[in-house]
Amino acid sequence: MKTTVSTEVVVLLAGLLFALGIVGVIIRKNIIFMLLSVEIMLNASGLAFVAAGSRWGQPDGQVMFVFILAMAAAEVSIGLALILQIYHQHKSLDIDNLKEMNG
Amino acid sequence: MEIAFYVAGTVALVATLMVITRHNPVHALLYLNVSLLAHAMLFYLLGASFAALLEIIIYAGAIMVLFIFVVMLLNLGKETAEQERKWLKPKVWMGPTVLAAVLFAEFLALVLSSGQDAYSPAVVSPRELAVALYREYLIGVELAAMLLMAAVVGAAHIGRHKKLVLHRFLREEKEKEEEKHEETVL
Amino acid sequence: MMLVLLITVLMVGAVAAVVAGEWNRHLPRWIALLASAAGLLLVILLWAGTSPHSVTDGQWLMDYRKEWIPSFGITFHLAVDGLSLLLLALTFFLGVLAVLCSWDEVRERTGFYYFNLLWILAGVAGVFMALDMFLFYFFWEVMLIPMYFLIGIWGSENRVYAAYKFFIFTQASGLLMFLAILGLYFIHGRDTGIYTFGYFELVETVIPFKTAFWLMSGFMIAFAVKLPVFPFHTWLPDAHGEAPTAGSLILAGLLLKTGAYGMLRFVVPMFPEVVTDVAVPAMVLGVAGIVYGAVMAYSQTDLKRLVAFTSVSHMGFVITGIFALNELALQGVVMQLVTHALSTGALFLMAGMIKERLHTRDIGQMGGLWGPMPQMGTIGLVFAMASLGLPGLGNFVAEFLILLGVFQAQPWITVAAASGLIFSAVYSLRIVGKIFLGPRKTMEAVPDFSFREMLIMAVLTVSVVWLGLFPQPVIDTARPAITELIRFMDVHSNASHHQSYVK
Amino acid sequence: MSNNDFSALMPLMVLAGASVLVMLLIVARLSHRIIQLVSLLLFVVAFISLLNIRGMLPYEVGSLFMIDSFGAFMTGLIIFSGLVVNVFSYIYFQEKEEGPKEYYVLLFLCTLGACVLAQSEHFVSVFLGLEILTIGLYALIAYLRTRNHSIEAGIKYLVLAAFSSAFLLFGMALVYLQTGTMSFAGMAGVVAADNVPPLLITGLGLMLVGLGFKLAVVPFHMWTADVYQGAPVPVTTFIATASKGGVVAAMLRFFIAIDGFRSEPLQMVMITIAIASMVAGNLLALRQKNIKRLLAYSSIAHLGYLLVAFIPGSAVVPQAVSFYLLTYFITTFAAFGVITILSDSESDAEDLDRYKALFWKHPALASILAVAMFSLAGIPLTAGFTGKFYVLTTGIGQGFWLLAVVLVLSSVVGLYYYLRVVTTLFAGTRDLLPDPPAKYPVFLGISMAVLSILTFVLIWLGVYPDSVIGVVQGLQLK
Amino acid sequence: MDKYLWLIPALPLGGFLILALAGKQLSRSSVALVGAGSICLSALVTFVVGGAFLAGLPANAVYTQTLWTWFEVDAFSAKITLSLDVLSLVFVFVITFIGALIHIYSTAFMEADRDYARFFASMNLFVFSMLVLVLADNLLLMYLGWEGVGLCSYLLIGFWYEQPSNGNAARKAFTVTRIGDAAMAIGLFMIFQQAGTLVISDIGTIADTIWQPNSTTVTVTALLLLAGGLGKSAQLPLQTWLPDAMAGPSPVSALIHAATMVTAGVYLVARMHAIFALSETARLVIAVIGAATLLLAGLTALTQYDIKRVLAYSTISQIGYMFLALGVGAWTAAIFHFMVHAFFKALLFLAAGAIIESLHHEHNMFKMGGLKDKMPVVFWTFLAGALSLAAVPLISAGFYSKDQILWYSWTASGGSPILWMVALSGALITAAYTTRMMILTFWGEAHTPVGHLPGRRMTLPLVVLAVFSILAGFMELPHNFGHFTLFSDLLHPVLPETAMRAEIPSEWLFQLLAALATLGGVLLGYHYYYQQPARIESLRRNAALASLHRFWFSGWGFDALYDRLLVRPFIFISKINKSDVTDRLYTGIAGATGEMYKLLSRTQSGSLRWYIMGLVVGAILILGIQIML
Repeated sequence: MKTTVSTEVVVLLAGLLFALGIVGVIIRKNIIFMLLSVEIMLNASGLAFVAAGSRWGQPDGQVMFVFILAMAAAEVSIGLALILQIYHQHKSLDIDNLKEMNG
Repeated sequence: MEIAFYVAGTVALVATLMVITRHNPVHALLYLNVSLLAHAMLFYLLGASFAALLEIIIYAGAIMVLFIFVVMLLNLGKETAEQERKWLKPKVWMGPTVLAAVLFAEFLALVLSSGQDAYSPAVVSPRELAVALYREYLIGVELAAMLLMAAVVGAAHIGRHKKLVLHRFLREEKEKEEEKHEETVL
Repeated sequence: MMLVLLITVLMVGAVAAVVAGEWNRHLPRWIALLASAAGLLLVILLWAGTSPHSVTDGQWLMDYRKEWIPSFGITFHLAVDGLSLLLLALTFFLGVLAVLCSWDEVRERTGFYYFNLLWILAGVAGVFMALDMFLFYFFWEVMLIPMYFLIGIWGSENRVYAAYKFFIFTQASGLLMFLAILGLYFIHGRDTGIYTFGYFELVETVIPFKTAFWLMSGFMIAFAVKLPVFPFHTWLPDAHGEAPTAGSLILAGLLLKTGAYGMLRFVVPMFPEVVTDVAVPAMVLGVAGIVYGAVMAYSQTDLKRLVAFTSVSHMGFVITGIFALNELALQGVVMQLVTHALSTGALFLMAGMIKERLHTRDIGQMGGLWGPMPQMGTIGLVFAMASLGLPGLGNFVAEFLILLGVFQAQPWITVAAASGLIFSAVYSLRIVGKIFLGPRKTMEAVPDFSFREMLIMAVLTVSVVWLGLFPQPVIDTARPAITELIRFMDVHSNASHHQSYVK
Repeated sequence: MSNNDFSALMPLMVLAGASVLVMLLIVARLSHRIIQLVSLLLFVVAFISLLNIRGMLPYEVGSLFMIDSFGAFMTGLIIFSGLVVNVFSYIYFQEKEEGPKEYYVLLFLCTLGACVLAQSEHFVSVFLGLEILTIGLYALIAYLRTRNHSIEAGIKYLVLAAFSSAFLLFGMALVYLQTGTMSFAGMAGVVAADNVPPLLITGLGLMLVGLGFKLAVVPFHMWTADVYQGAPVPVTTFIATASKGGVVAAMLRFFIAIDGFRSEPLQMVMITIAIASMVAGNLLALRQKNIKRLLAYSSIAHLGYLLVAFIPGSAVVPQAVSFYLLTYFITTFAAFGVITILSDSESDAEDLDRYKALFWKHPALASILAVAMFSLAGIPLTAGFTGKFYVLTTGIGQGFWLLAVVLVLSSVVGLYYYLRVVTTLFAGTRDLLPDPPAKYPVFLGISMAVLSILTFVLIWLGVYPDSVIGVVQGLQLK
Repeated sequence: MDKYLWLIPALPLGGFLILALAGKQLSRSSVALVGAGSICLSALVTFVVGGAFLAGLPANAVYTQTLWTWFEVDAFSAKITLSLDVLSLVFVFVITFIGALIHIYSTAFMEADRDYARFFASMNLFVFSMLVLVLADNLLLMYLGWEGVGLCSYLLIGFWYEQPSNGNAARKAFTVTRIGDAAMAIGLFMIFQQAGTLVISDIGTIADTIWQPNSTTVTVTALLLLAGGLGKSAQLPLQTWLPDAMAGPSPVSALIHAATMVTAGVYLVARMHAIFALSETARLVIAVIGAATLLLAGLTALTQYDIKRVLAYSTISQIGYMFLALGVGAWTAAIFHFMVHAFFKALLFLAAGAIIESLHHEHNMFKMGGLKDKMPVVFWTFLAGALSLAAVPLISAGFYSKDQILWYSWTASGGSPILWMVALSGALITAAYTTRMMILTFWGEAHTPVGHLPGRRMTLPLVVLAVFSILAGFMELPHNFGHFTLFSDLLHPVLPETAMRAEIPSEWLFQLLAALATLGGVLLGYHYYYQQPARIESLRRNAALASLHRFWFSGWGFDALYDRLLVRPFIFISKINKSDVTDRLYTGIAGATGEMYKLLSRTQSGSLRWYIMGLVVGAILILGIQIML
């Protein structure tokens, strides 16, 4: 099962996914979607790491991916906790409601 | 097998595109799951089978479930979809998309100018990974534990429901609302 | 050690004042008086101990040096030559007067007030003695904050604006000077391998002309703002106008002098070639200041602003004189520094005293005050005359020497500067005319000088007359410093001339 | 792992262990007071354990950590920050929150993360340190979860931090893809070649986005004010100091390892960022009425100043950076300490108008705040001046005149708002702020004592900085 | 006796100090005693020292006395040194002697005034300054006196300070003379630069060696000095202040604005004759200015109502004669006229003061009249002064002094027929307005009742001065007319002989014409104001003549001209720029910063989306920079 992959293609794929994530974070109104989009970006980075690891034949890329995974989980847990609080207080998850502090 | 790679890549892209364009959170989550599965396929093709496994189990399994759980808990269905539908007009997404496209274009320019070769991904077995994790990156693993602990403590504190301490201005309103509620009930 | 004592006596007094102010409202003023008087005594002792005639070789009378931040080549280096000595004497003299004139004027937060007052004096004294560039800058800034408080807390209506303006102007320019100091430090360090902020080392630095120009600009901006040179003067009327009496006295009498001192001590010897090159533009600015300040002074209706603008005009003479770069003019500059402090200080004191009585600074509401206050009228006249440069009073000697010296360098500039003589008459007489002459505007009872006020003014009057008739001691004291400066200039401009010839 | 490894990692282990210990104490239902004091003690222990390893520097632990004198200094600084924040926390949280205890766990974890950052020399440890810090901060910022501002700040920080972390990770991945190693030492060998491949440059650029966010430099600064305002004051203090210190240390180590100073594009980017930060930070604070936001904007400018010391890449950079951070930390502690003490259970003392006439009511607190403001403004006699002096000498020493001039001019703008604060302290006679709570005399006493010591150090560093400069000059990066 | 020289100025100074410091505590009589006594003593010392000086006229003809070194810098040295030679002696004599008389007069004249002590303090200070001016051995000390007298003039013009117009007049006097002083100061700088000294005698000795005759430098130097003189002596174009200066008390007008201070310009030019001798242009300028001034002021005097203004313009006019004399090189003639003029003009002012006081401060001559019989002493003494002013031939001192000037204005080397013509018509005008003044004041109907008559302390000085006004002329008689040259002989060690032109017309003819001019003027005045007063009215109805009258009356419109040209623009500029236009620059910077703050703070919208956008833009910028480099 020998695959030949062009580094550029992998990197560009990851980059494209990353860019989609960015778009998602910016355009969405609901905080949950924003978190989802951030997950997409993290995943794209993970893809890049795995690709890099496989490029050099090292486990380090995957190690990093594992840590990314841990971090994503941690972040999502706190993020969702926050979302619960926000929903509790604002009865909405519209990020545009959260503009009280400015100037 | 390159074809598998491209197919998986395309699936991941399309699914991701769907994620960021769906109005209904549940739909989006499902598409994200598809995307994650495609990622797992990519990982596997890149020789990282263990990562592919983790992607499915933890990401698609655990984390996404967490999301769905919250979505269900808060009953975010139609209302959210309606809100997003109203919101997601070209006027709104055009700007950010262009921005992201510019960023990607720059990225493209930089990557293409670097002239990388194609390579055959080396398979890194779970064993190798485990050795690396528990030898070289042992402290890292411990730190990851601290990271998770921070998340747990934090989420526990933030997510904990206490009686809501309202600002004194809001308190009156709330009382009024409650009165109203009682009236309707009665 | 005596030099350190000069500063520490003020600082200790300052802290004592603020502490004492916690439990007695009147104690701080006695402490302040004591501290400044002690300082004055020390300076007099110093002066008496080192008669200028005893110094034939070298200009330095006293020197104190101690490591401060050796990692950067910073030393705590104080030294005094005739020039510094004169200005130090002035500092403590005006310091005593400033305490005296605040005696009854300041009733609130006396402890903190006298703390600031003494702290300013300490900073000013430090500036006049520091011979390490870092230390100099340090003291340069030390005097700002208390002055800021003095204006901002005890000033009149528009005090906050004035305090900001004062602070930001001086600090902004000071920072540019600091950049220049650093530039000098590195150029010297790179040339010689010795990184030091020491004055004597840095003065010998050979700097490429273009760099020297920029570095000099950095120094000049700081000093020009402080002096102030037209068009950097606009902070001054506000600060002087809003400050409490003692603040105006110190601003006009001392803080402005630090600018001139800086030019004499640093700009001229460090950048002799550039100074020679920009002499004419600088003098033109000076003349512009003379004329502009005078015209502005004429148009003011606020007495303190008016006097403030006369300072602009007088300081125009100073910068013109400095850039004439000959002994006559430089001696005149030194003289002007001393006499302007006395005459303008006295005018500010008078403005304060009038304000205490009439509760206004608007000269439109004054008039005919000679009747009820002949003593103040007389004294006011004396200082108005001093301000217009009447012979027999100190300012005349100063302005005459400056103009005489400038004439040797640039006759046409002198001609323009001499117009200042006319304008100064115009505004000085306006002061006298509006305040003391004419019909009375207010019927409030205005008591003449109290004993304390009379004492302050008498001391100032005697000083200004003394300087007008017997200025020689001052001139002799400053002479070694001035001649050394001239000699240094000559050596360097010859050298540079020679250099360019070789090229 | 050898014994030496253990003792070298002792500070980190103490911090990690402390968090667990505190958790156990919480389980044992001990009072807030005891937990606070214990954690204070634990911070002291961590600090002492750090002093203990002085003799063995520099020391490498695995490929993840390099404990050299610079790293140790920064670790010390961060632990000290944690300690100071800890001291200020008791009254603040006792007044506001029913469950103040988990706070200490998170504080230890954040401190740990920052310390890891300061000592890391590997992408993995950088990443993990950063994330421990960040995740802890999410919770800390939103700790007063019933307050709208707190929650808002928390979610903003969370989304943005995760977003920027993604950039950082992507950048790291590209660097790794190009170099084949994730340890700085390994990279140093690979990158030394003169031509820097574009992929590496891209990776570094993307990493800069992530790091720039953490440092809150322009244009990644926009979260700063909101988070500073929304977070509890002690947490704000921590964000302003320890979290930035750790990132700066890691960044400096990385840059020195790969000699990123020599790369023209990077330098250009950094210069642009520095200038933009100095200018925008100072301008944004100009008329700000909320003192927490004001300090946030001021921190943007100060990070800009710091970059002036960072960019030249000369041998003195570590010294200058550490000295500047030291002065900045102490100043920030003093400023936020006063704000903390003056905050009450209803709200933080953030409205500048409420500070009117503070000087006449609480001369000590007002003086400390005034000194802190002067220090931030860089006025002589305060640490801020010496710090700025160090920065300027570093910049000018390498001929970065543009940066120096911008620094000077923008700090003139800065003067205005620092003075505005000081003026407010002295203005008027009304007193709008409540007395500092007298309910907790012991803790108030400790807080005041710490504040006084900090102020003393602040002035001492301004007047006689040589001893500290001596220490700083001994700092080295391996 | 020379060691007592310092006493001459010191005594008035002492008087000033006593009065200034303790004036309030002293009684009126002791104030008078100190004030007048110090000047009388000073006059006495002058007689003694001057007598000794004249008796044993030393070879170098100078007494000098150095008191102390004022200041020395580099090559410059100024000493407080007094020096007495014949020229200064003449001035010292006039100052102290006339000064003493005027002080005695003032003790009575100012008796009722509240500020008695202040008056005498200022007067004493004035005498001191004036003495310093004339005794100074170097130009800087002279400048001290020069400015000092200006100050005293200011103080005394504005003596009655509550009247705003008095203050304005004082200010005007000071400011206008200051213009001249500034120029003079520049002159001093030039002299120092070229000669390296400001000691007058040294300059005199080396003038020939350092300056080429008629070179530009020497001309410029001379003209700058002259400018100072013009200001002090109220000559064109700086004459406008003197008529207004009449706001001061009459003794002040007599002493300062007639006898002494205003002639300082004459003294200066005479003193610095070494420089002026080297520049023909400068001398021509002096002569022309003198001639123009005498004519202009004379015509103005002809139209004034206020008796003191008439006298003021007449003073300007007479000093014009002195300048004319200086300009043509008749140095001694100028000084002679100065002395004579001092006597009769002081007399006229004091007498006018006595009249004004008697008539309850009535200044308008048209409201006087008929005083001939009511105030005989004043009338006779005034007549003596008027004769001298009009230069009535043979019997008045004024004739002798003015005749000399008329003669030299043609015959001296610098003279010319035109100058002579002007001077001659001036003589006619002088006689005319003097007659007019006499007639309006003393003859005709009385328009205002006479109050109390002047007492002995006032009349005595009048009589003494009247005697001198008549007799002083006999010190110097024309060449064809006894050729008695006591005065010029005395002065010749100091001032050079008048150089004459080659061909000199007969002197008799000139004297005859001068006498005729005087008589013609007297007749004119007599005709229009005594015989046919109605014809004046008819003349005045002529529109052209009326506007001419207005023009002359306003002093040839100089005040209005200066007002438009200098004063109003100055005030206009200062008023529009009251808030300092340069400050706009800084407030502009501050404002711009504020605007930038507003702009930037709008980016802090609080919207998370926006913040993320910022992050992305930052990433784009970073990558963009990297692509570009």
